[in-house]
Amino acid sequence: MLTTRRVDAYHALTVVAPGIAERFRPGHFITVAVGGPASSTLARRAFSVHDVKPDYGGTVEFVFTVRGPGTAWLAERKARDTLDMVGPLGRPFPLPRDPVHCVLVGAEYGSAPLFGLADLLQRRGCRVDFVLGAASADRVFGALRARRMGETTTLTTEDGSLGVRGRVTDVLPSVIADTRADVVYACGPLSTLRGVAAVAIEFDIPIQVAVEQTMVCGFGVCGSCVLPVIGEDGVTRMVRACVDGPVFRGERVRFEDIGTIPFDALGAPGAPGGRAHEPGGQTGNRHVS
Amino acid sequence: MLTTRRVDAYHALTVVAPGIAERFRPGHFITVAVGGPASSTLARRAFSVHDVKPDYGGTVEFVFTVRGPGTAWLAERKARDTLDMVGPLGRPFPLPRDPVHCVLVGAEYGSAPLFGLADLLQRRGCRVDFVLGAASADRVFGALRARRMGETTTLTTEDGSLGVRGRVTDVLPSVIADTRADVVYACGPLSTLRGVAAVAIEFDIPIQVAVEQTMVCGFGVCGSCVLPVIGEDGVTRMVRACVDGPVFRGERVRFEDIGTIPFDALGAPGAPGGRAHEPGGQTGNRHVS
Amino acid sequence: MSVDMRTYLAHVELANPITTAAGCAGSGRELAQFFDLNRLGAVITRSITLTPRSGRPTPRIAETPSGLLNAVGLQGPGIDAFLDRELPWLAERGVTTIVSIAGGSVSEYGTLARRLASAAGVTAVEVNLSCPNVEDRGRIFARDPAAAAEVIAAVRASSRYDVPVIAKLAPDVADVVAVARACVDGGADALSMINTPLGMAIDVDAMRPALAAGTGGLSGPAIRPLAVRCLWQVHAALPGVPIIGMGGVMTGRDALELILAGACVVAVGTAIFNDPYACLRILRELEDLLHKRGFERLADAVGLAHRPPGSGPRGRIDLEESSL
Amino acid sequence: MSVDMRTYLAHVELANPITTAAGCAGSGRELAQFFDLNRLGAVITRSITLTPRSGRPTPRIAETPSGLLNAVGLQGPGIDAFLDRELPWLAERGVTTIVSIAGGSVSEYGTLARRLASAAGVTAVEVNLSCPNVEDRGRIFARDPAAAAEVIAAVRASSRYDVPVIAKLAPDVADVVAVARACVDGGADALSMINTPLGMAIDVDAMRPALAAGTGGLSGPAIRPLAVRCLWQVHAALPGVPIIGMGGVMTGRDALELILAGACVVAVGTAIFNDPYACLRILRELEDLLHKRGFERLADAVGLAHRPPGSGPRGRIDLEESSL
Ligand SMILES: Cc1cc2nc3c(=O)[nH]c(=O)nc-3n(C[C@H](O)[C@H](O)[C@H](O)COP(=O)(O)OP(=O)(O)OC[C@H]3O[C@@H](n4cnc5c(N)ncnc54)[C@H](O)[C@@H]3O)c2cc1C
Ligand SMILES: Cc1cc2nc3c(=O)[nH]c(=O)nc-3n(C[C@H](O)[C@H](O)[C@H](O)COP(=O)(O)OP(=O)(O)OC[C@H]3O[C@@H](n4cnc5c(N)ncnc54)[C@H](O)[C@@H]3O)c2cc1C
Ligand SMILES: Cc1cc2nc3c(=O)[nH]c(=O)nc-3n(C[C@H](O)[C@H](O)[C@H](O)COP(=O)(O)O)c2cc1C
Ligand SMILES: Cc1cc2nc3c(=O)[nH]c(=O)nc-3n(C[C@H](O)[C@H](O)[C@H](O)COP(=O)(O)O)c2cc1C
Ligand code: FES
Ligand code: FES
Repeated sequence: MLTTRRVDAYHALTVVAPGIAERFRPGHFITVAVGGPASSTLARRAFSVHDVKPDYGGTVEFVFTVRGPGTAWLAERKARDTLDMVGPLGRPFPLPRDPVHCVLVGAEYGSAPLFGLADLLQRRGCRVDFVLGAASADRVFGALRARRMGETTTLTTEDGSLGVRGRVTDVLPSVIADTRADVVYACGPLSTLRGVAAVAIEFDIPIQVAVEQTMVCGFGVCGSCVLPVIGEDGVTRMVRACVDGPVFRGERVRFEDIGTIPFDALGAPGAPGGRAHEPGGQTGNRHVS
Repeated sequence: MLTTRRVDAYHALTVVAPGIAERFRPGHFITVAVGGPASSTLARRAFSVHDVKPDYGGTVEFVFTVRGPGTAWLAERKARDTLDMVGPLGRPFPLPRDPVHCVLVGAEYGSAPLFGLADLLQRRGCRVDFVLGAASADRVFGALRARRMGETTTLTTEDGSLGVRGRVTDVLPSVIADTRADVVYACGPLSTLRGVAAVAIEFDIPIQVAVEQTMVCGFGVCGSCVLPVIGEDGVTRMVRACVDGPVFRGERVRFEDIGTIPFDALGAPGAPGGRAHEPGGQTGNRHVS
Repeated sequence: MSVDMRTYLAHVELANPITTAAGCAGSGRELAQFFDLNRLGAVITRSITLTPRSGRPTPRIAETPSGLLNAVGLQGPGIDAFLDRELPWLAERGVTTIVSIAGGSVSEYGTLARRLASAAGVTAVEVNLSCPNVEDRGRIFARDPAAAAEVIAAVRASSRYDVPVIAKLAPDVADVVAVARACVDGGADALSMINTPLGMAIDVDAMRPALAAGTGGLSGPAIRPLAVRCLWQVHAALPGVPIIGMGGVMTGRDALELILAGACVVAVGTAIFNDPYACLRILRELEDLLHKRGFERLADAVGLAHRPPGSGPRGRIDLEESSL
Repeated sequence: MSVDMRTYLAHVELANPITTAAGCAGSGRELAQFFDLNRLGAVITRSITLTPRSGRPTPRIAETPSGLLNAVGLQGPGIDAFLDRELPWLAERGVTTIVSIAGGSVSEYGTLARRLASAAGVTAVEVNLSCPNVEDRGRIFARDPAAAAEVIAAVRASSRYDVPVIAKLAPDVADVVAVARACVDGGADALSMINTPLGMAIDVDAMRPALAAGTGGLSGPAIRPLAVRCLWQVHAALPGVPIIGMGGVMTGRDALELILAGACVVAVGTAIFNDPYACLRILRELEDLLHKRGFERLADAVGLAHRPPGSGPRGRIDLEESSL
């Protein structure tokens, strides 16, 4: 590990990881093991890649906020400690073929992966505008960088301590209208993404969301990170955010059904192609439902 | 935590702990919790106190060798880390009323608690001679200090890399004879203590041993550290090394029966006062014995 | 504002819900060096047997991931010495004492209960059912609903009417609710769960079992999910029966987890080995967590996680800041 | 000098004893990004069901001390899609594949076995018995010796004679040996243990169960002592029956622990989530440990901890330097 720094409410760790840096594309994430050798925490923790740099053969930076034991442990790491990191993981943001107008929406640390994306988009001649928001000023991540990179940057805070008082979804319609946006990219909590997708759908423009759904493995084998997504064929499937995402077309994600198995999902209990009787759970926990 | 240092094969940690330093007497031990907040290791680790100093209100130093996950974790601690330490624990070495001749025997890190003892004995006018041994030169702890403090110091190593080739028990008879020792104090692995006790018994002089029996709590509640010891009344009891020891009169410890329940121990299966039938184990593990 | 931490085991009021777990606090004196035992809701003694017991050979305890395996084997002084020396020491200090008992046959349990019935200072009797029944080829009472019920009935019959009888259950059964129900039908006033499930570790250097006894009981945070599940199932089936919950409680959060699942008393075992002040720390943390969640009374949190989905939480829910 | 790591499941030879555990390696492709699956003794698939299954709602996995609770609910493509797409993919690459199956009734298990009997590339069938029997009020097959035996007999009858049938057992029963014996009597060629015991966690902030399904299966190092105990008991009772051991294996030492207890194959589950290379690392560590102990063949270590006390160890014993 190379450096650790604080950015307002966030911690940022930079790690020498040439293999990851080399293959990185914006939207990728990495996972880290936390707690050290005798750790009692087994789930890996997922973080968006904020930045990669060519120094030392390739470095990767991620940004996080302390939430529970894993991030608390990470926050205590010091330069020169080693970190068990796997990546790059997931499907990156798809890029438009043409030089279109793009609005990039980031809520809380959700803005972290947007700057690499902005860079790529601009190199393809796209116009980039930012909308960044958070609960309070210290939790708006990357405002300065957005101001430097974006054609315009609109900031929102719920307490009004920076920019417009409110949420990103409050200002998004006018930003889309003003910038004549062709496409929206968004990253942040599910509730925010749901609102952002609704706005884009109303404007009838494509919306790409990078979702954050609790992950354990990050590479498709544990089954923890599923959410209902409508496929090309119109069929809803419980797909894995880690390998089928984290980036999805916003209108395909059934945000309102996250945390449930929609009755019309493929293989849902009682669904066509599913089973008529309550299916045998691996550990048979019928008595609690 | 104040300082960490390496001494040959050993690590030494000095911790600011006025409450422990104040009440310390030679033979006491301390326990530390290992692995940090999300640790998967629950048992405390016991270490003899090597030294206490008045600096910073009172510091405690202990010396250890890396054996498993707990000591590996301790070896990585850095100055200014904090340590969860409980002590002083156990019964210290009893001191002779009169200014007698004492031989202090230490094997491996077992010599660590002997220097504080030597100091006290000398202040009471006792003559102190050291016998220190280990497998190899780098594992003989405190040879220099012994040479400074002791009337004589005899060193042994099994590979002959320092002092006499052999074990402490090989040289002890001649040291006892030469120094006209009145009493022996010993600390080290059980196998060594057993041999030392046998020598002292042959010379018919008192022998105090500080035993090391696997501990989990260190203060008498878990029951892990018992060994068969003969009481004043001649009855063998399974007593706890942590609160009834770790210092015992060597001739009272039934070394050869450690790891068993002697049939004549109080409450032994089938013993007088015990039960005729195989007694109900807490978890009823009869099928494996 | 402070939280009303009182709780009830049948008709017996405890000042707070934190107790020591059976076999994890020595005779009481060892812990009393660190703090006043009166600050606990109660002390549960080690399981007292008819005659003195030397316990099992060493090694008796092995460390496992987030757990301990123990085969201490109920080392203890026997009921005579207990009534002579240990119980009076606790009684003199006014410590609320729940006496755990263990036997090898129904009649042994009955005898122990009778001896306790004439002693002063027994607040309740906890019946350790994780013992082999010598009259049934060593089958563990707790694994057999009928045998467990028979033991409880014998203890109930031999105990004073005002002394609650608590049946202590083990998780390694196919249906813990069936055993719980049998015990309640047999006369148990309360239940205690979980005792340690049977486990084993092998020392890969010696290539032998790590414990001299081979197998041992698994305790500590590793088994907390088993404890929560047993509490949940039994509280759902028998909502009126008070339960002492235990199994891997290291912090106030862990204690709250057991309470939300249905425990009205929480016993602390293995955590004491790691931290002699664990019980007091857990009590303080628990009170603090309840307070932060807007509870005025501990009793309101008992079993709260069972409320139907969709119904609002009782306390405040904006816990983001306190969720560390 | 290298160690002969070959092992046998009934008459089937595996190149080495490390496999993935059922449900912990996706369809195989996910892991194949990290290494060649042919380097494993075998891959055990997720439990295949008759029809596609969407699994349980999220949250499906919760972290517990040294463990995970999961209620994934056998999400999978169903037997048709499995035979169409997943099995051929493994077969083309020559991966030794053990197919796990799960059903809700005896006849469903039989049907699944029949479908597999006509497919290419099935080395063995593992029968996941931790499913509720819809014909017996949802009682788990693995908790009922007779029902488990019935399932195994149905699968054995529908499978090719040269394909071993492996019964996968759960630890949360009163007597695992009784279930094991019933399965062997029912025709099981081998046993697999342990599946996850039922556990639960409560989110103390939301004051609700942490899993959407309420309860879930506990896996990871927390349950290793239960796995070792089950292996030990069953290997002692049925020494001739090959056993796939699993439950909390994170390192080569853990794998060796299960082997010394009686496993001849070791499956790795939860560890994969934490380390995609876990299986290969564990294999390397295991071979190294065996080598250091003087073993020339893995087979000599299987069940070795059962040798009577006092008999000398087979390998070298001076391990002080390597015991870290
Ligand atoms: C694709 C992806 C990208 C992410 N990027 C970032 C980022 O750039 N910066 C950042 O601060 N956080 C990010 N997160 C969230 C981050 O993974 C969690 O904050 C972190 O795992 C919490 O771990 P903990 O031990 O501190 O907290 P705990 O709450 O104790 O975590 C316990 C368990 O829950 C999981 N978990 C809890 N909350 C979440 C959540 N909201 N999302 C996913 N898993 C969760 C953890 O992985 C772990 O398994 C991202 C999550 C995903 C899935
Ligand atoms: C009274 C006393 C004084 C001690 N003084 C010292 C000292 O001054 N310096 C020193 O290096 N060591 C000392 N030890 C031994 C020290 O406690 C162990 O080396 C240490 O606990 C090993 O922990 P680990 O996690 O590194 O190894 P592991 O072997 O993985 O330990 C696992 C478990 O076994 C216990 N354990 C293992 N071996 C021993 C042992 N020989 N004695 C006691 N417990 C054991 C540990 O406490 C723990 O519960 C002393 C032990 C006792 C009882
Ligand atoms: C060393 C030790 C000794 C125990 N002795 C007893 C006992 O005498 N009687 C009993 O009912 N339970 C006994 N138990 C079980 C505990 O009371 C408790 O049920 C179990 O350990 C789970 O709680 P914990 O995880 O907090 O330790 C013992 C546990 C341990 C670790
Ligand atoms: C997420 C997850 C899914 C699982 N799915 C299955 C399954 O489909 N069939 C099965 O028999 N066991 C399943 N298991 C149980 C494992 O195969 C294994 O028996 C158990 O997890 C213990 O091993 P471990 O501690 O190495 O994970 C699953 C376990 C986990 C954690
Ligand atoms: S995080 Fe494991 S499958 Fe997605
Ligand atoms: S170490 Fe716990 S009783 Fe001695």
